[in-house]
Amino acid sequence: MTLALKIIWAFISLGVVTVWGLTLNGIVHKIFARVQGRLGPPVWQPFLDIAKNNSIRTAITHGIMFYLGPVFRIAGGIGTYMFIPVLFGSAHFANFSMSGDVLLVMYFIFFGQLGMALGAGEGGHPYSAIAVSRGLSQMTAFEVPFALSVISLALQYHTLSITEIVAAQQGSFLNWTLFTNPLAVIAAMIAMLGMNMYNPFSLVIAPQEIPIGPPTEYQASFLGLLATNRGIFNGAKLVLFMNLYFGGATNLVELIIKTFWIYMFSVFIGAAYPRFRTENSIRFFLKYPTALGIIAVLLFSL
Amino acid sequence: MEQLFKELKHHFAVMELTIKHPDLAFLQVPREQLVSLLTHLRDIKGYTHLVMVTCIDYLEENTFLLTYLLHNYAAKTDLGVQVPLNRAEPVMESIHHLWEQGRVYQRELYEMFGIDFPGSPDVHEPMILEGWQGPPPMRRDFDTKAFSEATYSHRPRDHKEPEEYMKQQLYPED
Amino acid sequence: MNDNEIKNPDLSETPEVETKPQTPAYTEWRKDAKTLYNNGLPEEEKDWFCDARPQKARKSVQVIEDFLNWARSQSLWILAFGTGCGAIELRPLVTSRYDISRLGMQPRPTPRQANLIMIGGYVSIKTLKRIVRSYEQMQGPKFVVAVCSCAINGGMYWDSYNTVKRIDEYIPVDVYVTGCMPRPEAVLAGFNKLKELIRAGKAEGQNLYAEKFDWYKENQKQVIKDWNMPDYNW
Amino acid sequence: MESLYPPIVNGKAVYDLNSQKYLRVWQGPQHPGVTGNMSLELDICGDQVIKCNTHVGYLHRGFEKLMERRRYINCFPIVCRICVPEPDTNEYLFAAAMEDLMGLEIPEKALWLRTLDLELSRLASFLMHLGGQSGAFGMGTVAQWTIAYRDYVLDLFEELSGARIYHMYMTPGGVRGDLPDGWIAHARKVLDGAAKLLDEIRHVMLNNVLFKQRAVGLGVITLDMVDRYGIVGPNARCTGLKRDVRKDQPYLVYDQLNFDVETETAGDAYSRTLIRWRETHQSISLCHQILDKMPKTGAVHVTLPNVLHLKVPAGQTYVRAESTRGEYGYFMVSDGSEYPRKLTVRGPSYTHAMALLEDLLVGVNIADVAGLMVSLHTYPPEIER
Repeated sequence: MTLALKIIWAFISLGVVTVWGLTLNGIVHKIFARVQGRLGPPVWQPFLDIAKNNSIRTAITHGIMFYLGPVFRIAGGIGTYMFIPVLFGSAHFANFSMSGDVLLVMYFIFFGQLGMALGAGEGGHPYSAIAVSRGLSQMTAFEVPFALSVISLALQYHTLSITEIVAAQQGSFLNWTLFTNPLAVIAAMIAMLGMNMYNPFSLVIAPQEIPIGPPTEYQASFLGLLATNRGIFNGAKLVLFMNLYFGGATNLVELIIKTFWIYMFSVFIGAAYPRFRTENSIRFFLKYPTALGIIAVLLFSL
Repeated sequence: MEQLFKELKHHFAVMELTIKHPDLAFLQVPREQLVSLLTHLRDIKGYTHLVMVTCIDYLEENTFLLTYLLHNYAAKTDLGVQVPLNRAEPVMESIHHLWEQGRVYQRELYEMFGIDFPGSPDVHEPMILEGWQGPPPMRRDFDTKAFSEATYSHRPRDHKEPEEYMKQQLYPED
Repeated sequence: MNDNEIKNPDLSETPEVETKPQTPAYTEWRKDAKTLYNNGLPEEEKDWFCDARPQKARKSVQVIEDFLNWARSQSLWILAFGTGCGAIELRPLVTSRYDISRLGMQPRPTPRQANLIMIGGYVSIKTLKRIVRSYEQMQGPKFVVAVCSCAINGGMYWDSYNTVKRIDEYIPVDVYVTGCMPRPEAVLAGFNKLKELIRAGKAEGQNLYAEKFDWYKENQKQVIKDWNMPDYNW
Repeated sequence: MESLYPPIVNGKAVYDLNSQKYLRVWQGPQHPGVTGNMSLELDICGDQVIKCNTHVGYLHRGFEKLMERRRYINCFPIVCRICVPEPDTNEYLFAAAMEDLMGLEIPEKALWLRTLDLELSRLASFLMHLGGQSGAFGMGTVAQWTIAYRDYVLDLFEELSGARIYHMYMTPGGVRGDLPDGWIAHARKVLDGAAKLLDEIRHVMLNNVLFKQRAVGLGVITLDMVDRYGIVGPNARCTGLKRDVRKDQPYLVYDQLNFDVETETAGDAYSRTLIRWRETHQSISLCHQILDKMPKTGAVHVTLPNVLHLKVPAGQTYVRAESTRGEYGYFMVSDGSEYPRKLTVRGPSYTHAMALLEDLLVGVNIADVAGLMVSLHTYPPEIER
């Protein structure tokens, strides 16, 4: 397949995952509302919000970095997604997975948040500054178990390429990493709780404490861009986790089902818990999930 | 109450005692002796709870009647200590060292009645009103109706005075 | 060394004369008001704020504008600012019985992202100042719903010395909801009415504020005595 | 190396804001973590508060001035506006102060109905507070449940008095009307549902690990602070003191009902929440008792003369009642005319939110400011009136 076709198909799959990620956000709002006994917003509410945010007439900027913050964020999201094979065995939905591996993807996961931090810092709002410090410290905390579990996977499958990791899990569902390397999966799933920033790890956008964190100063099309990226980034994360731990997907239906349930794992926890304090959250991440990750690494390095 | 009043008479020049209920009485004291009396009541007589501090404006007698209401949790009695102040130069000793919330009450009293409490922490800071120009609003000689009509623009309405109208509707006889 | 320094004061420095920013009456500087004169601000703060006056927003093609209006009406974000008694009904509004998230509305904690400010009841002078600031910080087409009769004509505080009697002299109001308190159903009806106005393109409070900016400022400065904020804090 | 935090000189932190180490943030008036319309001016170092100033007055309407130029019966509709979430206490206290000055004896059934109304309003206010307490720690679910359930209690008020929020039910000389038909059955259903909801709250909120982790040891009120700051109500009871106006100076029919004062000894936010959770149960049981023991028939109010020209004999009095926040008092002075001479409202939030909060917040992590402030259960409208 020529490079031009690859690029075209990559953008098609990007559109697919954007729509699916935004729909997931709508479903999540619906689920939260149902847990709280409400009817909840319609599932397509995220799309309406994006349309509204782009229809705002005036926009305030605080400088170059303020502009570039959302750009970096969405660049991180797209970059994360571009190097993940979406469907195993499909030449169309393979993105550029042949040229990148897990480490590149993890770098991109960092990248977006760092760019966001810079932009929010230039926003000049004190709550943004506090939230940036919270978010970065928490991110460094939950990256530790995630990296450990990825290392354990690399030791297990003797590779870092996502495609080969997925290929190694094919056959029966007993070949999934979930069953072959459960400790690493548990550590990574707990790290994903921190990534998704639902309770109890919603330190960054804590409405009652620092409303509402980094995007405090962002409005209009900036916010629209951030909301779009939320869809892309969620989708990319879920596809990555599905590929690494849950045996990948061979068709879109399987992808939708698996990513949905992976996401619900953090949503159901978020609906029933209050919020951590920053130091408690960091301690939590550095305690149990890190220990599990280390054990997982040791198991496969022996 | 009478017993307490007799004991107080030995030390302080307390003026007349008015007993409203068995557990609620008011007495007046000259402003020089107020703080010592409050300290005495708080430390010895067990009136440890400062319920509130308020001021009654007797415009015709040209006095502020500053009222400190104390509560005794043991005997479950209230005692209101009232101090007549001259309306011309209302200055009172501060009690913020006896009760922490005294400074809050004193801030409000300075703002609402213009009673000064020298020594009370940030008593001159504006607490409730912001950018208030004009007399202290809670004084009797401040006419809030005239002030609001002069300051704010009211939405016009049909000129049927509700009070007169309801009177005719309800009590046509008087 | 030290006592020398203490003995002879350095005559090189001239004593600094404190120049407090004089605040002229609004009408004086209003005539040549290409840019705003942010009076009342300390000198070092004046360059923190831009001096641009609010401009009337340009409209695009009618068809696109209709679609955008529909989108705006479908996701109204309320500024979570309980200005008075009416705020007590904002909480039931987001809970299960009258669930405004069905209508795509949600409370936002920051004025930057909010489109709708709900004036709940009476507005004291101190609150009016914050309302003006919040309203001017809101972006885009912004809408105001004034709930309770106190915001309409003073209500039962018609003779109070600290509450403004009609809020529409200080910020443009789109929809009023009468009553004290209005039931949540009434507030919901007001929100639906606002949606109709937005879809019809009639809720242009932002442009009205930009047009009659001088008049609004004059009214605001008549009641807000200590004006220690920029005149238009976008 | 020198410490990050500023030196403490006789109780006050000495620091310079212009040195880039400290930050001044405003919480409120437009802030979802601040209860009502008030604002906190916080100086923070890192994420720890080193100084707090409370700013109130955003809701000032000058009630005490307005009442001086209104007749007694015209004062009556505006007193309930003083405290929005719990207006019945104001209504009762205003009526009680008038009756105390006039020497009115109100009929037996009116006493019971007033007690019922007060307890129901306590229930509604407590439900709102529990929701706010959980929401302040980020658990929006319990907040949604309780505030949604509060609406059913408001329905009872609506059937009883015709208004949801401001039910001018307790007029001077009794109450406005008797219970409507079928109200008691409806009320019992709502109360049972509230009891069920409280059990769910215990499982989800009070036994939650993270909630305990954040609330335990937060904002400890010690025993010696109680009298110094004039702390009343649950904030005083959480230090172990048995202080409840309903027991100390029983008003209405509280001496005929059986309940005991809930106390804790820890003095932190968690014990305050526990006390309020138990008192919500207590209000439910009290409502049941009242519905059982209440006389079925009888007059509910005495007929006053022409209320527009009602003259109250000269004198001054102070009446108090136990609201959800503690002792709530009215000090009324009459000079024998148709207008009250002076009427001062003693709101319990007054000292809690001004003097106490400013001192409790020092040294608190900025993440806990909202939780601590809510745990004191302050309502700004009754601070500035």
